[in-house]
Amino acid sequence: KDWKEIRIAFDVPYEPFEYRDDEGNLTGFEVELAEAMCEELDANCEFVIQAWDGMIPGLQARKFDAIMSSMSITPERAERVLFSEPYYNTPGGWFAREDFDTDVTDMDAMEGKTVGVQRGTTMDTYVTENMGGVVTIKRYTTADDMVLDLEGQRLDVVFVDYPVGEQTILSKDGFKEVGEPVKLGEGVGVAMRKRDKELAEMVNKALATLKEDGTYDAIMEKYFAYDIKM
Amino acid sequence: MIDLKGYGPRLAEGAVVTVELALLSLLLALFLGLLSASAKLSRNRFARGLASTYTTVVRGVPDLVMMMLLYYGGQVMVNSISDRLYESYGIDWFVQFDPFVSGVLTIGLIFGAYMAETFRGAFLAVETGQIEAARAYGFTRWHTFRRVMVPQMMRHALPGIGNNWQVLLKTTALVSIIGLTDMVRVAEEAAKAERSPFLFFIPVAAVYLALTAVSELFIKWLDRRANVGVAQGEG
Amino acid sequence: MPEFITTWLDGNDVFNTMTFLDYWQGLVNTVQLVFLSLVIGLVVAVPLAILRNSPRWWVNKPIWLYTYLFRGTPLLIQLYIIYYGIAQVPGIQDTFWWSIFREPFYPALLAFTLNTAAYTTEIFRGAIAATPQGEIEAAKAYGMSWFLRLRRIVIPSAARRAVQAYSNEVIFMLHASAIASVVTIVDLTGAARNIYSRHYAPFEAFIGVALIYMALTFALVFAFRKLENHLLRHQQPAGG
Amino acid sequence: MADDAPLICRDIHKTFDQNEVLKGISLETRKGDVVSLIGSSGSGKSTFLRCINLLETPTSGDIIVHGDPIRFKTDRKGERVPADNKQVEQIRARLSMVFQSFNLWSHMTILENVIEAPVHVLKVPRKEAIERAEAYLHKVGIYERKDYYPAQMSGGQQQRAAIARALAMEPEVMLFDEPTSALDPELVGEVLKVMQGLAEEGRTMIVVTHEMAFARDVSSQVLFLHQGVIEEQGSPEKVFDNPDSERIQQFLAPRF
Amino acid sequence: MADDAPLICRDIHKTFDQNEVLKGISLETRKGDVVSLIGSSGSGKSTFLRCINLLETPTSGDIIVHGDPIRFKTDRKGERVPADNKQVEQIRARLSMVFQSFNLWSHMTILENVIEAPVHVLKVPRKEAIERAEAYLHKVGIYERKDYYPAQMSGGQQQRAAIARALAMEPEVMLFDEPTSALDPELVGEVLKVMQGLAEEGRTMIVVTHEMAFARDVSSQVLFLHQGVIEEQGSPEKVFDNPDSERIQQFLAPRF
Ligand SMILES: Nc1ncnc2c1ncn2[C@@H]1O[C@H](COP(=O)(O)OP(=O)(O)OP(=O)(O)O)[C@@H](O)[C@H]1O
Ligand SMILES: Nc1ncnc2c1ncn2[C@@H]1O[C@H](COP(=O)(O)OP(=O)(O)OP(=O)(O)O)[C@@H](O)[C@H]1O
Ligand SMILES: [Mg+2]
Ligand SMILES: [Mg+2]
Repeated sequence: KDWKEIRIAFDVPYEPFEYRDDEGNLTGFEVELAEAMCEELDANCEFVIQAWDGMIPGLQARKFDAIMSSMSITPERAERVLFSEPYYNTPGGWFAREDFDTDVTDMDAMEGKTVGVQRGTTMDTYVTENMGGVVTIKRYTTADDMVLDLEGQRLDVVFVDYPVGEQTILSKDGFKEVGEPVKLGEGVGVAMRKRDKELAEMVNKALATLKEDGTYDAIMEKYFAYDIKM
Repeated sequence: MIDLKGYGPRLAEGAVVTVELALLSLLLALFLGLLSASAKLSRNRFARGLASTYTTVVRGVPDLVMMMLLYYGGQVMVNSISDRLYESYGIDWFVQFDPFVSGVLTIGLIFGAYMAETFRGAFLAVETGQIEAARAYGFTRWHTFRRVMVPQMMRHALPGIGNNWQVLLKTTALVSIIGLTDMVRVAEEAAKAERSPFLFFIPVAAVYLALTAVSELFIKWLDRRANVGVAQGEG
Repeated sequence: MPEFITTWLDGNDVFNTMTFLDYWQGLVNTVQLVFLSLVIGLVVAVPLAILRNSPRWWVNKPIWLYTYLFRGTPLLIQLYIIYYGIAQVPGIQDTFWWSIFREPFYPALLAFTLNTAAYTTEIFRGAIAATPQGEIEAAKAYGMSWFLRLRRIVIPSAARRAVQAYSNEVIFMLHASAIASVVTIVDLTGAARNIYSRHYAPFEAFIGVALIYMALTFALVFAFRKLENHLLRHQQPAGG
Repeated sequence: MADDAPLICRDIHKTFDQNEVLKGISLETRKGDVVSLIGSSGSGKSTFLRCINLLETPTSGDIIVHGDPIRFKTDRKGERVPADNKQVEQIRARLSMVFQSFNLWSHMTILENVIEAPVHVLKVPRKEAIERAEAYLHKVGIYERKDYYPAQMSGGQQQRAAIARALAMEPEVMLFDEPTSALDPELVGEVLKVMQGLAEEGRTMIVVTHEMAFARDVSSQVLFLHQGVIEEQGSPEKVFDNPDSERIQQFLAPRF
Repeated sequence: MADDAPLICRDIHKTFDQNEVLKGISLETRKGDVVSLIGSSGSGKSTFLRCINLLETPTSGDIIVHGDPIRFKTDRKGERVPADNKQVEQIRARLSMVFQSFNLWSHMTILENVIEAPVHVLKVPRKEAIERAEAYLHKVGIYERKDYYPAQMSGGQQQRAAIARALAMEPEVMLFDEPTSALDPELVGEVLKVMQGLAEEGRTMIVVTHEMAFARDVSSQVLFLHQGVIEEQGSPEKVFDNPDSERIQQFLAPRF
């Protein structure tokens, strides 16, 4: 295979990484980065919308060739799929209702609190490993459900991808950021099938070029006020 | 009016996918259900065993897993066969599973197993005298089935069929994992994008309720026909 | 646990002791939730089914509406509305009720029970309506009251016609309980989802859980076969 | 006097749809009466029995059981219905019925069928009810079949089970709808003897029958129904030997 | 000779569970024979009829219809079953049956009940079948009820519908299971006359009956069954006037 045709899958919407604009066109940080990458590779790219549950099975069944849908790199996952070099990393942020006044780093004070995370994210891993047994952890499929429970007082605090928290929580009244954002994990990479090593090499090379020639920065600045580059 | 923030047309498209999927799967499920209910009640041990295995195994596997297994698992298998063919013999053969067809087949297959149980119960509720009379007059099996067993069984089966249909209708939402965009998937996307988790489920629920209303009317009509000549039960 | 199993589990990167424990906890939650909702649902459904056949519109129409709404909308929406809806009730957080509904288990139990009761009502309504007229007349002729007739003749007779359709409902509920994971209950599917997102091993994670569901279903099918043989013994040697 | 009458029917009419099946039937009984109801197929005999215990509501007419007239009302649909369900239940518990099509409860064994109403309606202690039931099953000759289900029994055995079920109620008034239709001559004789015995005990009976010998020898009153009308009514002697109507002469003419 | 026999049964046995209901019944008929099957309730008469058209499979014994022996095989469970379903269907189309409990198809009107088998089994054109059906419904006197459903008919009317349904097949062999049990004496006479007419046309009939007059006057052969065994068999004269067995004398003694 010469990889002149590449199918890339996204699960929308995950603002600001991939979503539809007002005209219904696919856009977002990862989408634009993918477009730039394809141009760099001189490949004809097809973007596929795929629900999260079918993402990995779809990759393995060759319904598409790569996933650029904010998949964080972890050692366990790396045994199943081939990750490119990371292309971004966002910190995790702590958010809570305005009346919350506990120090999230103080394990004694956090004892018995309920923390919400999104299932399978690096934030999930972090809380599980560092706070398991101290706090009650609740895992959610979508960030919106988590925010509803934060509002409804079933959660004391949530630990979530910083940009997501900014968008979904801080945009509402009555919430605040607590504690410092935490840099986590190895970042987000393009996921590909284990056997497609050539593709991974091409992708890595292209990403490296984009990061160097300023294209990456230009796209990043469109969506973020802070640095997520890796 | 509820403001659908421009998602109206896409929701409508999704609803069409939902309805098409549901109706086609229903047809398949009814067919498979009748077939395997008859097999389960037949004297033929092989047919009985086959049908029992089908209904037990298929009802045992969660829908989500069944969907993944048949569509993605099937595709992985076909891929590895076609790879082997290509590497060993240079034959370029490849089949791409169509998500819509796979969806219909999977849901039809799953609900065929439930229909089978419903039909079997209904057949058992038919008075044996009615069937004996048919046999005594030299009806073939098929004729007995079509002219006596099915009409008599229908009134016992309808409530169960109605339930299965309701569940089937909602199971179509599963097809988003194989890449189809049904109305629930559109609503989920819209809910996430617009951050209003409830708003977009109102039209979805309305469509489901409308479909339910139509099918209730249809089932009521069938029920009236199925109860012809029967004095009704406890008031 | 025997040592060789532990070693095997540790050598395997998906099925290890930890995921095993996850699945176990999930199994416990699923079984509890499904069992309780089915039992309560059945207890609620039988009287509703009887009243649903009532000729008085102000008795049967409200029940029709209930079954219409709960069969007509997805269980997921019902669960959402109950789980999040309760939390939106102003001031609920300060009442006793909050200590119950704060936990996801009880809202889920409520939603599941209401849902299965609606479907079960429909099954029993049909089975009751199909009771042989002559047998009801005999019961009337012997002076049985409405309630006695129901208890001794109509319901036992209807149960015999409903058992196959009801076995479907039980299995539906078992599978439908998978959505409990969206409200943070770690049921079997929730456990599988956690494992899937940790390892990206969809087939292993979900097939592991499918095997457990299958074992549960087999047990149910077996139990229903026994029940059916018991209930239908009055027509057994009569066949031909 | 009339207060003592176990059962009085006055001018019973019954219409199905447009079709008038009973056109004014009246009947007065005394304690120990055996009323035979004869008439051709479709003349309304079963319908009349079913009206007596209100399985069908008469379109018009009165039914008085032991001086207690059944109260009717008109429901919203304009149909006549019994006014008081409690009253109907009480009255039914004092009447028992053998159906033309038996109507045994198919999910119960024969013994369970027979003890069901005594135990649950009359509140007879279970043990006593079983003893009584077994005695009656003996009497009709199907004691050995007591643990069979109805579907496993021959026609005549089912009919006898239905008779035993009615007898076990030991009611004041018994309604029999062709109770010996499925029986051979030998059993017919035996069953009719059992019924004769009951009459002698003072129970009142209304029997739809095609056994003219029984009607003639045992009954105290014979009603000949024809197309919903009583064509002939009176003592057996009168009806059989001295009938007014031509129709009944034709009906009674021997054929085989 | 035997090839001409419409129906031969040889040593039929039938066991339900442990219970041997038929203990070796043999029967040979000629064209135009009327065989009356008499015997007390539960003696196995219905079971024997049901064995003839294979609604029950005999545990052992042969059935030969028009020289064509029905083939049996043993299935995996060790039960005896007919070997060839096609053969069974063909044979059944040449036998027709009136059931003791009628078994009219409840979802069809009376007329539909009567034309169903002629149209779909014998492939008689629909129009012709309807004409024929109406003639038979006239004959049994329920023509006016032809568009009723079975549940709306009286017991005797249902029985007559079942008889019309059997007659409309115009079969070579007819099996009647107490065809007049629900009828009054007048109708009994009429129906039996219709049957007598059929016999004269050369049709063979096997009739379970409690009408001793019919058995004596019309049949060419009488079988007295007792507890699954033929106690007495032969011409009516022999069975009724000169019986060997004591049992039948007791059975025939008049009682009412
Ligand atoms: N399906 C069955 N299972 C068990 N026993 C049965 C079954 N069918 C019939 N029997 C038994 O077989 C015996 C003969 O029954 P059958 O119906 O042949 O009697 P019959 O001679 O027709 O009597 P009747 O005149 O009362 O109709 C009865 O004792 C009955 O209990
Ligand atoms: N539910 C019904 N709907 C319409 N017509 C009915 C209904 N029940 C009975 N009939 C009609 O009423 C008439 C009388 O029926 P009924 O059963 O009382 O007759 P019967 O005297 O008992 O006859 P048999 O001796 O044949 O049992 C019949 O012509 C029948 O068709
Ligand atoms: Mg009658
Ligand atoms: Mg019989």
